[in-house]
Amino acid sequence: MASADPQAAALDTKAAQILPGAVVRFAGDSGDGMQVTGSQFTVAAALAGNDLATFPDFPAEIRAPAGTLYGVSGFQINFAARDVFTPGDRPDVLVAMNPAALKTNLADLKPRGLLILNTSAFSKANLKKAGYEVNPIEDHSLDGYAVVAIDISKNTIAAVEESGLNKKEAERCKNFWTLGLMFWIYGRKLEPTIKWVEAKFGKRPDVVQANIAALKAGHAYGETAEISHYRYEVPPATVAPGKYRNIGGNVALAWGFVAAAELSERPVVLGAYPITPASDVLHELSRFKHFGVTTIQAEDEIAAVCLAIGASYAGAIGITTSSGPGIALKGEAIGLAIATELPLVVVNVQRGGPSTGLPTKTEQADLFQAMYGRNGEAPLCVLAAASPGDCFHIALEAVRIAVKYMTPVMILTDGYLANGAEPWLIPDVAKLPRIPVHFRTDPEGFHPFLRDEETLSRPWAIPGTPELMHRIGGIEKNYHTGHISYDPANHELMSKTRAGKIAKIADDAPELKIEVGDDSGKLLVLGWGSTYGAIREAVSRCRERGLSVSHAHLRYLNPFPKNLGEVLARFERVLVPEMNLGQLVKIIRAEFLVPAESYPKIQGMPFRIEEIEERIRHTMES
Amino acid sequence: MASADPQAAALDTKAAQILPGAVVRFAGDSGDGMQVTGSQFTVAAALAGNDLATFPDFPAEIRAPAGTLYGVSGFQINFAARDVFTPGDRPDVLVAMNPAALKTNLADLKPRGLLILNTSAFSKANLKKAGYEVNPIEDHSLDGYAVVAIDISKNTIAAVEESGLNKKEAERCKNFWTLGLMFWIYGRKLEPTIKWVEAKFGKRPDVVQANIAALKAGHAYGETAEISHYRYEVPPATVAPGKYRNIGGNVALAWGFVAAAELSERPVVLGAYPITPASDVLHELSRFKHFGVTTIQAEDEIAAVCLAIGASYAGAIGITTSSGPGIALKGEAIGLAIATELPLVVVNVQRGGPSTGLPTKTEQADLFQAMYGRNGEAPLCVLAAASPGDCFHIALEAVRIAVKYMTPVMILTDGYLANGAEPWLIPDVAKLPRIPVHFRTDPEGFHPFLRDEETLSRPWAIPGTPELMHRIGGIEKNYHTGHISYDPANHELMSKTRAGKIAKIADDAPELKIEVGDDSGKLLVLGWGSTYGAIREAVSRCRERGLSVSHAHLRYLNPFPKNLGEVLARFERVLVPEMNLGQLVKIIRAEFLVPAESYPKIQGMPFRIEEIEERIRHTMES
Amino acid sequence: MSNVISAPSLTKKDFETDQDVRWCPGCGDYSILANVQKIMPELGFPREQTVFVSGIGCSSRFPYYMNTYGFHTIHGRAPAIAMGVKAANPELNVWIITGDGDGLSIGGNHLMHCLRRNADVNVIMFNNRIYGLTKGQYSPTSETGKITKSSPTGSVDFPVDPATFAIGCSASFVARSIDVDAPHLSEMIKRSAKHAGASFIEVYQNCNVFNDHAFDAFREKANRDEATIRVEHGKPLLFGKDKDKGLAIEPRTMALKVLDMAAPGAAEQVLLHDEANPTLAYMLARMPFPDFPVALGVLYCVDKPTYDATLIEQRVAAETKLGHGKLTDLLNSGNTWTVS
Amino acid sequence: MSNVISAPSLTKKDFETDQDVRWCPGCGDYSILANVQKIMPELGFPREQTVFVSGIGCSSRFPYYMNTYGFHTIHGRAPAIAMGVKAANPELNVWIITGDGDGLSIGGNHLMHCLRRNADVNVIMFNNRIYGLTKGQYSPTSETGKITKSSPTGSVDFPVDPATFAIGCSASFVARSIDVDAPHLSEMIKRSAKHAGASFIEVYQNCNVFNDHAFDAFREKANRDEATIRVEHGKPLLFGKDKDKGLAIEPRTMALKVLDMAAPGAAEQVLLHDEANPTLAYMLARMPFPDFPVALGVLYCVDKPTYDATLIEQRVAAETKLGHGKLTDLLNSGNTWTVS
Ligand SMILES: Cc1ncc(C[n+]2csc(CCOP(=O)(O)OP(=O)(O)O)c2C)c(N)n1
Ligand SMILES: Cc1ncc(C[n+]2csc(CCOP(=O)(O)OP(=O)(O)O)c2C)c(N)n1
Ligand code: SF4
Ligand code: SF4
Ligand SMILES: [Mg+2]
Ligand SMILES: [Mg+2]
Repeated sequence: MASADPQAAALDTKAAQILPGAVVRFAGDSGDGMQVTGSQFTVAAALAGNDLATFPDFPAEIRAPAGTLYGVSGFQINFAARDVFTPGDRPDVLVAMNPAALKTNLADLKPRGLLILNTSAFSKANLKKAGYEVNPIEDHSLDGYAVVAIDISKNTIAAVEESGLNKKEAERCKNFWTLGLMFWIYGRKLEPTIKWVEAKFGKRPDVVQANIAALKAGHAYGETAEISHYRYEVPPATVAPGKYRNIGGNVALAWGFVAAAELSERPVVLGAYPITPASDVLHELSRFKHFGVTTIQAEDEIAAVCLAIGASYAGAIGITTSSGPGIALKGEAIGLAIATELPLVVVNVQRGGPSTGLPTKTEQADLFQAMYGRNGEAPLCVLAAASPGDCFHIALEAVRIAVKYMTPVMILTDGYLANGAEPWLIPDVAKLPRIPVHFRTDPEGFHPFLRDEETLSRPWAIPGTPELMHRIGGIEKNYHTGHISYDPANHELMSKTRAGKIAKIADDAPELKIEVGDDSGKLLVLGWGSTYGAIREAVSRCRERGLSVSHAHLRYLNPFPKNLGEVLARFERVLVPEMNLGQLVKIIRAEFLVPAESYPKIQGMPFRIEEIEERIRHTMES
Repeated sequence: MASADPQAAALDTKAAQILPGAVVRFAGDSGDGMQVTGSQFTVAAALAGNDLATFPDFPAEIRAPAGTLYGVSGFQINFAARDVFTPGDRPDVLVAMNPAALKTNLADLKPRGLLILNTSAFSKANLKKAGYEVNPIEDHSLDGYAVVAIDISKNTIAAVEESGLNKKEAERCKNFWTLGLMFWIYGRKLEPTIKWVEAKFGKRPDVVQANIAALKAGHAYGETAEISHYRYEVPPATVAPGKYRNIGGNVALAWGFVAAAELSERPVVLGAYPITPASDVLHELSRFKHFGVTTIQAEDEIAAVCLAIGASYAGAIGITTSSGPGIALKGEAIGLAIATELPLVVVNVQRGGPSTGLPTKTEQADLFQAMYGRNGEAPLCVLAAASPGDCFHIALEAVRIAVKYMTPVMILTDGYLANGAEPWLIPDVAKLPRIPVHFRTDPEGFHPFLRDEETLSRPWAIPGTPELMHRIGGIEKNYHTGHISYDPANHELMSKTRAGKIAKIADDAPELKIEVGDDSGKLLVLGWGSTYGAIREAVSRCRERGLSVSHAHLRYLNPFPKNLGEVLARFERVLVPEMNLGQLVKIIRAEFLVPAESYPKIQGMPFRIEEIEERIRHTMES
Repeated sequence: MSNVISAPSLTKKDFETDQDVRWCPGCGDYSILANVQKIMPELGFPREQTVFVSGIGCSSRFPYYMNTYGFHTIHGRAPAIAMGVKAANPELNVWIITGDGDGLSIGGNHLMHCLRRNADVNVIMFNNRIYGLTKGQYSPTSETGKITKSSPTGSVDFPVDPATFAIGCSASFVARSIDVDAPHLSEMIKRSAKHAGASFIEVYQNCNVFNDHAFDAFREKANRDEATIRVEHGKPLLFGKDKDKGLAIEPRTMALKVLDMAAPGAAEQVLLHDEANPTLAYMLARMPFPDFPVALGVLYCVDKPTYDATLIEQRVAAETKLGHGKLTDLLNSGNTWTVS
Repeated sequence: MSNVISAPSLTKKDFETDQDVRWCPGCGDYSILANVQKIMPELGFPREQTVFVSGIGCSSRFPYYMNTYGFHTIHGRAPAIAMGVKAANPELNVWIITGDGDGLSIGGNHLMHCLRRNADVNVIMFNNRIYGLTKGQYSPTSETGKITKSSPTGSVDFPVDPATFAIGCSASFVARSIDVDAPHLSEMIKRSAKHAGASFIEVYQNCNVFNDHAFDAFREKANRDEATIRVEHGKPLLFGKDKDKGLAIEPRTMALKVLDMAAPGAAEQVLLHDEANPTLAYMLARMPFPDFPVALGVLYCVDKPTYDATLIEQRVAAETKLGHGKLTDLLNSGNTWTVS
């Protein structure tokens, strides 16, 4: 993370100022190509050895009319010479390609931060659409920032003249011009982006040429123009050695399932119905038929989960992915998988609720639904990924548990993880643990609910196996024969056995460890899911200020890690930040009777590090 | 409640033995007419002034083959000279019409209890179907009971000879013969049943005649036969004066909604899809078109709740009824009603789960689903009826809250309440409070999410109202305009407002009172829903033994009564019996951080009084 | 909808709202919206008596732009919610706006039951053969082999044809039109508004972002004459620029063929459109393109009692027979006893 | 199902289980069960390769009585679960057992999508025009005006006809039969088993407890000749005890009529059944009874690629083109950098 106000110091020197890190946000109209710009800038930072994290922020509309406030698309990157855990709170640099982008993003920019504006977009019409009565470039309202106002469009058009593109197409290259300028500011190499442009637009040589020309022109502009004193260097971070790539949560999740297919030597069948922000998992997985992955776009969420259940019943790894409203629809069928004790992985990429809510925004308000959103006593295993890259490992773990314990497993991620990205140490496939799958084939003593003594799981006896023909269903069955049973005592036995089986998973899962801080102390900040990075950073900062605070993070929400009770007991107080109105905190209080305090935020946006820092300080003072 | 073993004392006298009460169970094949027998016996007890409660126990199959164990149908009644709160634990008298009925019910009969058997059903084939190797009437295995073995079939056929029925039809009258005998034993009048038979079978005079003849013959048999020493009198109870009727939970619920239509002067629209044990609410309500009640049998549960939502939107009282699996399907749509803040009543007549579970058995395992079974922060009001008659009042209360606070309200009942019945003081309609409904008509300053300051509820502005045209939906909306809004702070404000609105209902609901016992003490037994009677009795009995225990019962589960925390604090310990694996207890612990202890029972059967008694004693000793 | 109520004369503007229309520039949805807004005043329903109910999708944003009552519900459920609206207030003029995904994927069942019950609602399905709002996956009406984000090697599914499906559900009114053919679309909307019972209009709608040109072969003005046939009740089934082609069947096998109307005997052979013949409607809906033209117009229309009317009838009959219910009587009915 | 595998010769008994059959005595379900158990050995699929998937209802208890693999799932969802089974293992011989409520009320959408996708499964719908298991409410196939527990003044709904619906969904195989007509039913089951792709059989099944006599008018042996027509591919559409009646249409209007086969010219006019003509199939399915006979037999049957086969094809094509996927390659693809 960049510290308070590094740009200021740089103002009066032409040499590159060395910074510990920086947060940059690109913002523009949906059609301005900000996502591409952001991604390329990210790759450059990664190749330069910085640690980083990114977060794009799309408009809810497909193609909002140009220039509108709701049509603004943003991309933020936090890159540093040290470990980075979040895309950063407030940007040090804001690139605003039009008035609407300025309007919706300016409040976040740090005081005295660098503000790069495309003046040609500040037309009367655009100003009006953004709700500006006067042009902010002219009315001194931006005096608190380091403003660099350039007619980027004009510069771009001039630069790409030779490509033969018409004016409209030419102007569209302005994002590469801007990228070039940013590359100059941060001393990045142009080659990787040039290669990318060539690969991406290969079919249109004129576009390739124009974009490269724009990129170079932007870069040259930095060199020559009056802004040459804004020049920074963020040295490489000291990260663990190895091969890295950048990865987003949805892709990591999909790849985790591909890996599960390989490691379990079982085909994967995904049943999914598109829904924001989960659709990309379906999109990504649909590319991997040659890995034994079958994806079926179902007619609805209920069919999707049922397809997965049917596939699991027949011996594949059945997976279904959705977001909150879709998961609500799957409750009854998940109950069937619980009652028939079939492996199944259900992914909820959470978004803002209730109902349709805020489809493109992030939230963690489906934990209760994951734990309790079904009829009857219907326990299942619930896991949550802590970062985009962790989605890969959570996917593997979910499959391992599902097939070992013959149970549905719910994975919770969210819009922030799904769309955010971070550098990821590429795992050595040879070292990833296999996922053993055992199909019952022995008819001796078989019945479909005969349990393994250790795991309490029933046998996976798949159709096609001679001599094991049997019938299963959602009605209660006899513990000893597997046949339908309405017997009172048996129902209690089966209910407790199903609950006990899930509880047993804790014996087979890692204990909770302290991420940051001492093993005991005044305050434990306990988080789950995507708040990992923000909590971690906030706790680190508070510790730097001498506060007795530690951070622990739950990836296993049901069952909890075996030692959770002990860990909680070692701290005087417990604070639980969540992007909801307080869900985990309730479960913790109920389970351990500790007066854990809730720190809820429900704004469709992740926590800022400074918010948590502030809250920790506040809590510890009170 | 009858005390331990009153029948024994009666053995050596011909005069009617006065008893404080008795528990009688009729059991036979599904085709044996046990439900009719039980109902008529109930009416007779009620007319004799006893307090009572009843519970039928149907087989899961529609028409199981005759003589099978799973085809046994039972009906239990507890009637007494004092207040009765449950259908009783173990019967004092068991009528078993065939070997299967004996086999499945004998274990419940009190030691030395009276056992009435129909010998002609104890054929080789029937014995085998019931799994008896030897006829139990002959092998001394029934020596611990007072056995009265009569060839009821033969006696019946003889008695109805004149009716002209063929032998098969004649034999079918044996339940009336048995009823006649039971009437004699308990000194009941025959007339009301004779009238009922005449009304019911009016179209078939031969059947009327035969049933009456059988009834009288059974009665006469008691008078003349060797069993004349089994004669009991249960004096009338001292119950509050007024007009009473017997009522079951599903009917009471339906009538409550009819009452709500009248008291609110709004039509009721029920959207429902049949499901055991909720279907009877649909059946009952479908009879009341002339009360302004429209019932629509929907294509599925999702359509059912959507129909109700649409109806509420258009100004009716939208209601949907189902059981666990169906409620699971409604989660997403309930979220829409929460987000659009429309009145809606959702009834869950709970049954055994998970999944299809035990469809004909009772359970309370859907509390979590009621509270949390939706995506996002989606709070709704949850109420639970405590007894069959209470279903009427809960229905009214649900409608009142739904229309006043513009919110969905979930009512929880269960199979036990649905099918059980109790005498019910018929309310004076004139004294029932009206349910005021206010439709917004004033366009001045209107927007659809403009809130009432007191209730925080939004205006009910129904289509058809001039000048109030507006659009609503499941996407988050602006607090100040009602338009779609993706603003972060607004989402938090709206989320907290929705939660706050539900919390406010507590100001408008009765405080929790102690049902039995002192206001403070060693142990509070806290229940909810259908366990009311069993807990109440158990606590009373424990108090009679001098234990410092009290009973409080929750009818409001969300929000909790305002004083719940205080009440809990006045007791050293809290015990929560529930027909699940411990749901309310978790919520109580989370909310109030008291070490409430769970007493779970999950056997598809209600608690026995003695079980709770035992558990209270055990708890207080430990 | 049958009960047209006279209202103060309104204009298209009166049916517009102050909300920015948030479809992509160039989307076919715009022209459907403009048509509906334009026709509304002609239909004469007061705005406050009119309700637009939709599910979720680009198309389902529609209600926000109509200055009537509007309910943007959840994905696929608009028909059920609309039926609830009608059950509460049968006087309302209720429109259901849905997409090919909303109405035929997740919502296929509700649509089927709404149609077969003949609820008095008007369904307009915007068929763009794609999921627009979720950014371009194939839909149940997409052609087999379609390459989209979720089907990179081509969709495996055979499509369902909306009008064919509606006819299979025994709908009482089924029509087809094209987003940009304003006069025809207007006509269809008017016909559907006048139909008492469930009316279903499939509109071919271009999604220029995720499925551009999907319907060019028959939607483009230049292609319409040859590639479509406009059916009209009682008239021969002719098409082509000069109505030089006609549809006929082999009487023994019911095999369909295209007639050259210039050929001898053609005039005696050509089929006559009969809106009340479900078999004919089915055949027209399912004709394989491009061997046969795409049938546009009212494929099927019969009068039968509406769900709403029968509900009301039953209510009235009950009141007539039993009198308006009295709660006291109900509570005191059957076996009662008095304790004093 | 097409891939018949030879298996050791089995008998009906081998397909029976040790579970008590828990239908009401006299229920039509018994005879369907007996037929299926009897035919299974003839079809030659090994028991362990055979899976019966059902939803919820009396009919859906079926799998418990078949000594094969069986999955008694949840209400309405059997088609989706069965498709999942096939996706995991296309070799399996998968049967879906459903009721008129299970398959057409709550499950109508899944059924539609299963049929239109042409998944290689065999659907048998037990149509008793009632909800049996929940003790007698009207179903989507119940006649309008039906009085049941939930419709004391008569059901308001118009029924949907299962075969008509299936044809509207563009199913590739649609047949009809009667529970107690063992030879015909057996024949239909065999045909459906042999059909590659989704086959749909509607069986009129008597529920003697809640809807007894529902089909007497054409199910009773005495009525069958006059009240039903058994269609056979390529054969004229004749019925009546002495095949003295036939079906024909007016060639200009497609109006359907009953021919007296004794009348002159009748033989040249009578329709010929063509299993591959969807319009004809639709007409046959939807003929109004009793003006026209109830059509039994294979109404429609065409070959087209199955969902399962296309899935496999795509899998194979992907492997051929890209080779079997290597996880290491995937993880290392695209932009990477090394920190040392
Ligand atoms: C329960 C649920 N599932 C999925 C979604 C995501 N979703 C929104 S619209 C849509 C499909 C839209 O397609 P269509 O109905 O054809 O409308 P179009 O956008 O093409 O007009 C989907 C899958 C959702 N909002 N809710
Ligand atoms: C989600 C859900 N809703 C409702 C039910 C109750 N239910 C069980 S079977 C059934 C209808 C059965 O009718 P049908 O499919 O015609 O089968 P039949 O019993 O007539 O063979 C219903 C409504 C259920 N089990 N699950
Ligand atoms: S995505 Fe397609 S359907 Fe949706 S608004 Fe854009 S052009 Fe229209
Ligand atoms: S209720 Fe009807 S369908 Fe069900 S088993 Fe009995 S007779 Fe058969
Ligand atoms: Mg679409
Ligand atoms: Mg049925």
